[in-house]
Amino acid sequence: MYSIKLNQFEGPLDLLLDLIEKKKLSINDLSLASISDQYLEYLKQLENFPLEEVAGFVVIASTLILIKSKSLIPSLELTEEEEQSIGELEERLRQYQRVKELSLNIKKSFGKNPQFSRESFKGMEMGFIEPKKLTLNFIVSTIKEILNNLPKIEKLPEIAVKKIISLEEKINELTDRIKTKMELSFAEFSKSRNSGGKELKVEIIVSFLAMLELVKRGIIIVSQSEAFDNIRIKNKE
Amino acid sequence: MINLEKNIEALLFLKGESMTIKQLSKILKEPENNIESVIDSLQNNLSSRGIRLIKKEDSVMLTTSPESSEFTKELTKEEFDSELTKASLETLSIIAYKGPVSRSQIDYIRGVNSAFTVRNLLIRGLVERVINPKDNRGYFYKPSFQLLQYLGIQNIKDLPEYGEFDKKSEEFIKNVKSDEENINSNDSA
Amino acid sequence: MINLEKNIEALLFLKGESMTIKQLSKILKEPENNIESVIDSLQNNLSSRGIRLIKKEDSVMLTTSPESSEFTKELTKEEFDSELTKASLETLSIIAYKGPVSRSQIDYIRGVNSAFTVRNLLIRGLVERVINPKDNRGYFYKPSFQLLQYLGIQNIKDLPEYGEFDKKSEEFIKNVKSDEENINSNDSA
Repeated sequence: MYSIKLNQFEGPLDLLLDLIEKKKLSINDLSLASISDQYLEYLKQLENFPLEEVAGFVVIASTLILIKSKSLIPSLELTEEEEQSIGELEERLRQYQRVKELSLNIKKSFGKNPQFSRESFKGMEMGFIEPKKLTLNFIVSTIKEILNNLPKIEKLPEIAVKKIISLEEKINELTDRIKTKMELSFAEFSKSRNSGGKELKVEIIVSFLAMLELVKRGIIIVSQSEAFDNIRIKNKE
Repeated sequence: MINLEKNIEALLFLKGESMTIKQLSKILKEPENNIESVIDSLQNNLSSRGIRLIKKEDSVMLTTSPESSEFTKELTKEEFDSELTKASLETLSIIAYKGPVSRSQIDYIRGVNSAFTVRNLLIRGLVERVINPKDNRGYFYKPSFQLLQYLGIQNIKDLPEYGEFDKKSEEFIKNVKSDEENINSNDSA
Repeated sequence: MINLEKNIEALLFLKGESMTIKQLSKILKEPENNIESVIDSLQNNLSSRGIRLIKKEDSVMLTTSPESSEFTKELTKEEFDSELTKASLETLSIIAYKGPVSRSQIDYIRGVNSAFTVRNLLIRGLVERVINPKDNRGYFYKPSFQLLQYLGIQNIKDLPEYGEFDKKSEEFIKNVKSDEENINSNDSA
C-alpha cells in the first residue's frame, strides 16, 4: 500500500500526478478512477491545511467522484459541464506533468555556471550629485505610499469560497442521482447474483458517503469564517 | 571589428546593467535596426571569449562567460544563492518556459496559490513583472536577466526544449476561465 | 582563445579595478609567467575592440577604448543628469527612513530586487554603504551626510510617519521571514 506523507504535496494536482506516476499510469479517466480512493484518503488528513488549500483539494475531489461514479455506474449520465470538468482536469494534469519535466532542465543548470554582470559605472567616483526636484515632502509621500502598498495577509479569494458553495449543491444533486442509480443497479444486480459485484457496489456507497463526509468537513471549515455561517451543513441522515 | 560594434561593446561595458536597443540607438545616433544587426555580430564574436553578450527581448547586457564561473564565483561579493525549493522551481519553470504569464495562469497550472512563491522570486530578481497591457490591475511575470545569468545562457531560447509546450495546451491555458482571472485581482504580490 | 586567456578576461571584466599578476596567478592557480604571457596575448586581441587592456607595472585592468569616449561620456552624462526613477525614489526613501538597512530588507519591503537601484544611488553619492558589523560579507546602506543636508533633515526620527514606518516594516519583514521558513521546512519534507 502506498503511503502518503502529510504536507508533502504542493497541491491537489501535485498529489494526483504523484499517485498516477507511482502506479506508472498515463493520464486518462481510467487511471483517475483507480487512484481516486487514495486521493480521498489523503483528504482525510487535510484538517490542518490552510482554508484556501482545502478548497482546491475539495474542488478536484468532486471531479474525481464524478469520474469514479461514472466508471462504476456506466449508465450514470453526465452533464456537458461535468464532461468538461473531467476533460479539463486531465488536461491540467498533462500540463503540470510537462512543467515538471521541463523543470528538470532548470534544476540541472541553475547556479552551476553563472554569468556575472559588472557593477554599473564601476570605478567611477561621482561624489554627491544633486538629486533634481527631490524634496523632503516627496520622500515622505513615497514612504506613505510604500506603507500602503505593503502586501496584506492574503485573504481567501471569494471565488474559492463560491466554488465550495456550488460544490455543496453539486454534491447534493449528485447524491440524489447516484442513489437513484444505485437502487436501479441493485435491482439489476439482484437478477444476476453470481456476478461477484455485490461487495464492490456496497463499497461504492460506503466510499461515496465517506467522501461526502469529507467534503462536509471542508465546508465546515469555511463556515467558521463568520460570513459563511449559513452554509454549514446539517446531517441529512 | 567595425566602429559601431566597438562603441556598443564600450557602452555596455561601462553601463554594467542592461541597455535597450533604443537607448543605444539614441546615444550612438544610429537607427535601431543597425544596432540590432551589429548586436548579433557582437554576440557571435564574444561567444568564444571570457565575456558574453546576453539578450532578452529588446535589451542586452555583458556578463562573464559561464565557463569561467569556477573563478568568477570566487571573485564576486554578491550573495549567490542557488537553492530552489520545489515550489520555486515549478513556478520559475513556468515563467521561464511560458512567460509572460499572469499569476492566475501560474496558479491554474500548479493547482495552488503561488502568490508567496512569485513574490519570493521577484525579490531574488529571478523574474520580473510588467503591467498586463489588457488589465492594468494585473501583472505578467517573465524571466529576468538575472535568471539567464544563473542558468548560464545567453538567450532564453537556449533553454533545452524551449518552445515545445504544444500549441494545444498553450491555447488551453490562455482560455483560463474568467473566474480564475478574478482571483488575480486579489493579487498583491 | 585559450581558456586561461578567457578566464583572465572574465576576472578583469568583473573586477573593474586593476588586479596584479600575483592576484590573478593565485585565483587561477597558474604560475605568474604564464599569466604574463597570456596577458600580452589578451592585450593584443583587445587592441582593436571597444574594451582595452591597460597595463601598469605588474597591474592590469580593462577599460573602454579611448576611441569610444565620445559616446561613453554621453552615456555618463545622461545617466547622472537624469532625475531619479520611481524605483530609485522608493529605495532612497526606505534607506532614509530605515538606514542602516540591508539590501535584503529593502527587497522585502519593495517586493522586488533592488540591486541595481541601490548601486545607482551609491554612485550618485545619495547613500553610502557600511560593513554589517554582524556579518562582514554583507553591507548596510544609509543616507549620505550630503543627502541629509540637501533635504534639510536634522534628525531622521523627526520625520513624519517615522515611528509608523519603522514598526510596520519591521513587522512585515518578520512575517515574511517566518513564512519563508515554514515553506522551506514543508518543502524539505
